Amino acid sequence: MAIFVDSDTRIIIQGITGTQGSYHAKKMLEYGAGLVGGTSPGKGGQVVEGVPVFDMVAEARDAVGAQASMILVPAVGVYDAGVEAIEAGLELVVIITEHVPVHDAMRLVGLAKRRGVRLIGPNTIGVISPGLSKVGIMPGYIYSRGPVGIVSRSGTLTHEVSSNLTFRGIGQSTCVGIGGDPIIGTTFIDVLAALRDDPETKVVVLIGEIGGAAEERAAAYIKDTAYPKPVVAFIAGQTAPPEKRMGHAGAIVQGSAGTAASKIMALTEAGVVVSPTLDTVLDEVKRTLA
Amino acid sequence: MAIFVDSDTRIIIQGITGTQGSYHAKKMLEYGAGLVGGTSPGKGGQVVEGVPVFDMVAEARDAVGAQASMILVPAVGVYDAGVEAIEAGLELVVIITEHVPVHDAMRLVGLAKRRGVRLIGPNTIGVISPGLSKVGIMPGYIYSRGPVGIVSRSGTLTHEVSSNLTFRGIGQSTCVGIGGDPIIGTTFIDVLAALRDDPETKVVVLIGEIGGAAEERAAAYIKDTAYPKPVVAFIAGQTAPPEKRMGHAGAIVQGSAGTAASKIMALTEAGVVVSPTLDTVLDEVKRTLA
Amino acid sequence: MKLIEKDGKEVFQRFGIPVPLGRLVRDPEAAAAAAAALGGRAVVKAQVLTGKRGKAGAVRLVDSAEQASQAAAGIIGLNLGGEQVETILVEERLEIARELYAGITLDPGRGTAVLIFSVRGGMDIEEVAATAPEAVVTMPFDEVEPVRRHTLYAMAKQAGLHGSELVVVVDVLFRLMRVFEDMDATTAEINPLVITAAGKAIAADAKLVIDDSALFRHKDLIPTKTEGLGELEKAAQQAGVAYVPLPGGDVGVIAGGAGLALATMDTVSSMRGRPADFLDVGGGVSVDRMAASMRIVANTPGVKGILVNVFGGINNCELMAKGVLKAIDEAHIDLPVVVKMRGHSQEEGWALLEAAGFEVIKTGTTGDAVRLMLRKIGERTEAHGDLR
Amino acid sequence: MKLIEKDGKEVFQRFGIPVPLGRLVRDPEAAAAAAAALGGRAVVKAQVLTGKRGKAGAVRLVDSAEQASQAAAGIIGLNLGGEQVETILVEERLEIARELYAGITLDPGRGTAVLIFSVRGGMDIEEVAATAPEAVVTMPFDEVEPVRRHTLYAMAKQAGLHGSELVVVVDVLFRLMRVFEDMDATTAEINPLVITAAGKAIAADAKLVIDDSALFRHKDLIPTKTEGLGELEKAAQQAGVAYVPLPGGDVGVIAGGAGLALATMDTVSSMRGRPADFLDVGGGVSVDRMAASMRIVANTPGVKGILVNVFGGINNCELMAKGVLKAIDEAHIDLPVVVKMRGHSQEEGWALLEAAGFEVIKTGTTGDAVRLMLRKIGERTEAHGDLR
Repeated sequence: MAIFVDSDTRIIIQGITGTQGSYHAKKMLEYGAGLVGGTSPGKGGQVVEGVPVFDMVAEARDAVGAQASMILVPAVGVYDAGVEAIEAGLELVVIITEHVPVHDAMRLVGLAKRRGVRLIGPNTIGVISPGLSKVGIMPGYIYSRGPVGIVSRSGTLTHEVSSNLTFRGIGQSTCVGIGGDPIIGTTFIDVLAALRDDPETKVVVLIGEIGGAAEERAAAYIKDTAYPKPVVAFIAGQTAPPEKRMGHAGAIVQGSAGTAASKIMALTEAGVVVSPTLDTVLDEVKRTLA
Repeated sequence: MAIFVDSDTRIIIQGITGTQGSYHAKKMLEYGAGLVGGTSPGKGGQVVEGVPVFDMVAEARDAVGAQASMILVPAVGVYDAGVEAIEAGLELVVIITEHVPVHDAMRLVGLAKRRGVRLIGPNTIGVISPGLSKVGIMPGYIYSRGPVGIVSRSGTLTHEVSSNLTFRGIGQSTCVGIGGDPIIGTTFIDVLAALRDDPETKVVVLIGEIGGAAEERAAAYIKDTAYPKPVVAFIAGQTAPPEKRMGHAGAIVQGSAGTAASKIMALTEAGVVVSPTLDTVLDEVKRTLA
Repeated sequence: MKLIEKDGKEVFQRFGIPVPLGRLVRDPEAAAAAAAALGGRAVVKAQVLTGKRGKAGAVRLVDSAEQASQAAAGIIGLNLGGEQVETILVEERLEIARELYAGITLDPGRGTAVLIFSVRGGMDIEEVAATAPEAVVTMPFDEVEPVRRHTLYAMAKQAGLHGSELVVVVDVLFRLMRVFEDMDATTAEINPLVITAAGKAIAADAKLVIDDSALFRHKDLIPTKTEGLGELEKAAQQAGVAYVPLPGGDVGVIAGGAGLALATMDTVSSMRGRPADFLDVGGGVSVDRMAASMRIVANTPGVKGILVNVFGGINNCELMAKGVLKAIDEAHIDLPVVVKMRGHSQEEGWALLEAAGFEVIKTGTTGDAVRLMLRKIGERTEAHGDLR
Repeated sequence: MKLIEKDGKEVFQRFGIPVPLGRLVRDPEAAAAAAAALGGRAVVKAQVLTGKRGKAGAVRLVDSAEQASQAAAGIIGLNLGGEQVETILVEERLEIARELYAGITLDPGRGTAVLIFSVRGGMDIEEVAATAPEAVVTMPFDEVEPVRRHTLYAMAKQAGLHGSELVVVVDVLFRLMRVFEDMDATTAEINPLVITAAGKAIAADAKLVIDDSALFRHKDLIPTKTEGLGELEKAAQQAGVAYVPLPGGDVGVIAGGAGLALATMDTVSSMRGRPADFLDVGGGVSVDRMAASMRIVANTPGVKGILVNVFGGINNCELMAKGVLKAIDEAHIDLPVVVKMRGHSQEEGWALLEAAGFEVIKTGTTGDAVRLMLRKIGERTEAHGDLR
């Protein structure tokens, strides 16, 4: 079992003819992911790494049964690509691209919600169910199959924790980079909810960082739902200097949240084991699994 | 019986505190129409001609059960007023105002369609079911109750034909000014369809004019549905010089339609009695009723 | 408001639609200089609002500054469908690989706008639409929901585009949709939309018409040329009434509502009279607007009498009567005047007119009013028989 | 990108939001002239991007040109939260009847934006929100569907407005929504939104922050002032990497990803080291970008060693290794360097680094890498003990 993506998922890459697109097409195929095609307007009829290229997502959906898309187009084109994937009725849309205008992200999140599409990102490494499939750009071989579900705002911290676990013989069920931007399609809570119902996931690692209130909201969810699985958390930026803020509106939305202290306190109160350092996450996971 | 509006219809005027708004509030009340209030943002709590003024349509809907609205605000405010009426869930929205930007009209027509709201206008005298009620600015006493349904692009031609009928003892069931603009909410066909099912209407007078293809479409509808009631038509502008056109797009949409000859031929082929002059409309109606 | 090609292209350019390099000029010398700046090879095009240019020789290809000067001399001053050519556009000549058509206009039948596209662009698009409708694809839209780029891709593919042409053309279509919506256009048309030998899509022509009712949202739009108006037409524009003089007529018509104005003209014609104008006073008529209308019609060449055919609906009979009397009084209008008037405040209006000695048609038809008018003109003409 | 008050107000004005008359000046003489033009009665306000102004005396009311000159002299050169005051705004003083609050910002919890409004504006709106939340109304929206004017009426009424105030305030809210959407703002705030004695709504302050990722859509926006950057920060901006120097540190940190950079810094601190910077190389790293990052960190004051902690995900280990080596080679970086690297093209990256004699952390943790870095710095410091 896994969440969001498994070996049956039929995947396309939007932007497959670009440098990043063709590179990751190769990597996904090497990993055994179900990459069935890609899109690039005006390039319909071409072939990249053995899979067909279409002008439009709807064509890929009809011709090769695309269910999930990984968007690897430049930031300026993400909005159009995202709308196209959502309106073509795909089930999963993962936006890897960073520096997507936040208003574009917000409109995409709004559209995906109305259509019931699982949107992940933007600014994410994507999602991997190790050994089964991935809709993401993570190097597959530092991930391995096992009982740990991982959710993280940071892509490279996901690599770090997963690879450390892998090298110590502990595998992962599904790892989800939710993305580092303020407006994202899938939140900590969405992933926690999905992992809760995944029988293979025995423990959840939640990797947060300073800024925003996403970790506080996750803590409230864990507390309010009496989350049934152990959660190990790590918050990056505990020693970072505080950020300067402008305007009151953000402060009103966010309240006192945002600092590492606030997040750690909220998570601890919710019964989450908060690891003081990155490396001790491994020990906490081991202990929890034991 | 009547269509669109009858003595039970609970009506408000949007823009009731303006010169036109308050004047026509008085006229509607004198006529016995069910005017139950009006709106004017910032004027909530005032009273005009004995009926309450609200800031918002939704308040009027909740407080006095508004079902229909007559919009008498300046052209620049028609879009907001129309959206408000449509989104408040009124059943009938009549836009009297002329010179409404056509893109605003188009968006309002689109919204009304999606919501199933009967939108009449813009640039119309409105609708009157003589003796019962009116959501319009027509002088009531030149209309009278009877068997003739009237639908017209021209407000004053509606006055002309109705008053001529009235002065000769022939009354009207419902008279609808659909408005003189290119994009309107209710078309000839919509009114023809409603009048078909109105048992009181024995004959329909259709008043068109040169330009556009609305009369040709009405003719096609009458022909295709084997319209069961006699229709008498008049086309204004038979002797007008042809209009200059710019661009091909309009020509493609419109084809050869637009001239009086085209309209008269289409209507005649559909079995409609086309009156050669305005005055002979009366004779044709009389003959048809006899 | 219609824009000349160059003004339309400047709007297109502001929205990112590629257009050829070009310059507006008003004399042969400037045309030569403009062509020289383009390397001599250029197109010289009359900039008119209404007239047809192609067959009239008002679009010419030139290969040198000298030829451009000659072409300009030949075009400036031409009369195209009644419009004098004053301004010409000297423009880069494109290496044309294909000519497509793209246009957006209103579709009253659907109550929407419609995007029309064809890979068979050029001069004969109306004929293509009539004879090979399958070569023309259309997409209605109403701006309630945004039209997506992928929808345009689907449409352009359906029209037969593919490859890099698909991409450059869809980008132009997307931007043309923005022009249409953001500029309150009633028509936004590119014919031909040229695909160059280098594979670029460039708007080789521009037809842009802005909704007059929405001009208040586009105050920064300063057209190079607007429709030439006579003195009376300018006065009408200022007064806010719709007015068209009709050469050869003698019955002045003032009506409330375009339909009634047309029908009144028709009635005049049907009784063998000749209408001298179309004048619709519009809604919300003031005393001054009515008076201005009277003055305009009284000054229309050939007018021998004025027929006022109005209703008190959105208007008020009392105010309109006052306006009629004000004009007669102040402008010393010495013409027979017939007023047919009923509706709101009719009693007050009738009383004023009758007190001033005018005959009012109260319950009679437009036919009755026209008959009376023609009789009065006839009487006056007979009385002044010597003036014939 | 944060805008100073005056730049924000100019954007507001462009969208039809009323703002006070005012002029930017840079010296007391110009301030006096500006105040004189306003009749002497004015407000003199420091124009800074970050610092708090009120309590620091950087906003002053004056009644004459002379007082304006004095106030300007007192404000120019003030240090507000690390930021030097260089520019001041001399502005019309409003006759204030009420102070309201209106702000729009992102609401990450909902994945939307949120409009926040209160009739209790002024300095203490955060306290109002904390202590009297019922006095603050909020409305989330995501721009998929347009927010209607009538929705804003309902919201403003709920907040306690009525009568003509309702109309003028909703008009400002509606326009502020347009500013937020059309300008790609992440924050658009008016505090206070003043209702004048004459009943007008005027934006007495402006806080406007534009999304850096969307600046490509706003190339015509030329801010008067941007955040002051040091030489290294400018180099970082040019290279396209996120960089913050941390005074007092000695461990240079280069990481791929903000989270990993933060965690690396934390790990350094947890082992009693002191990070000298935060540097996130971002995605799609080229050889040159990596080399620039190395140079920036090597030149950061106090740095005694550089720890590179990266993954081949969106990036490529081989390219990153080349960048590290290029910088060491070309910029003659003579500092201990530890690279922890794995992921795409790791074998190639490792080989390059090892061939150049560098120790690479392949499967170890960030903790392992930091431990090695600190040990190397310690060794080097001991060896150069005389330099202490």
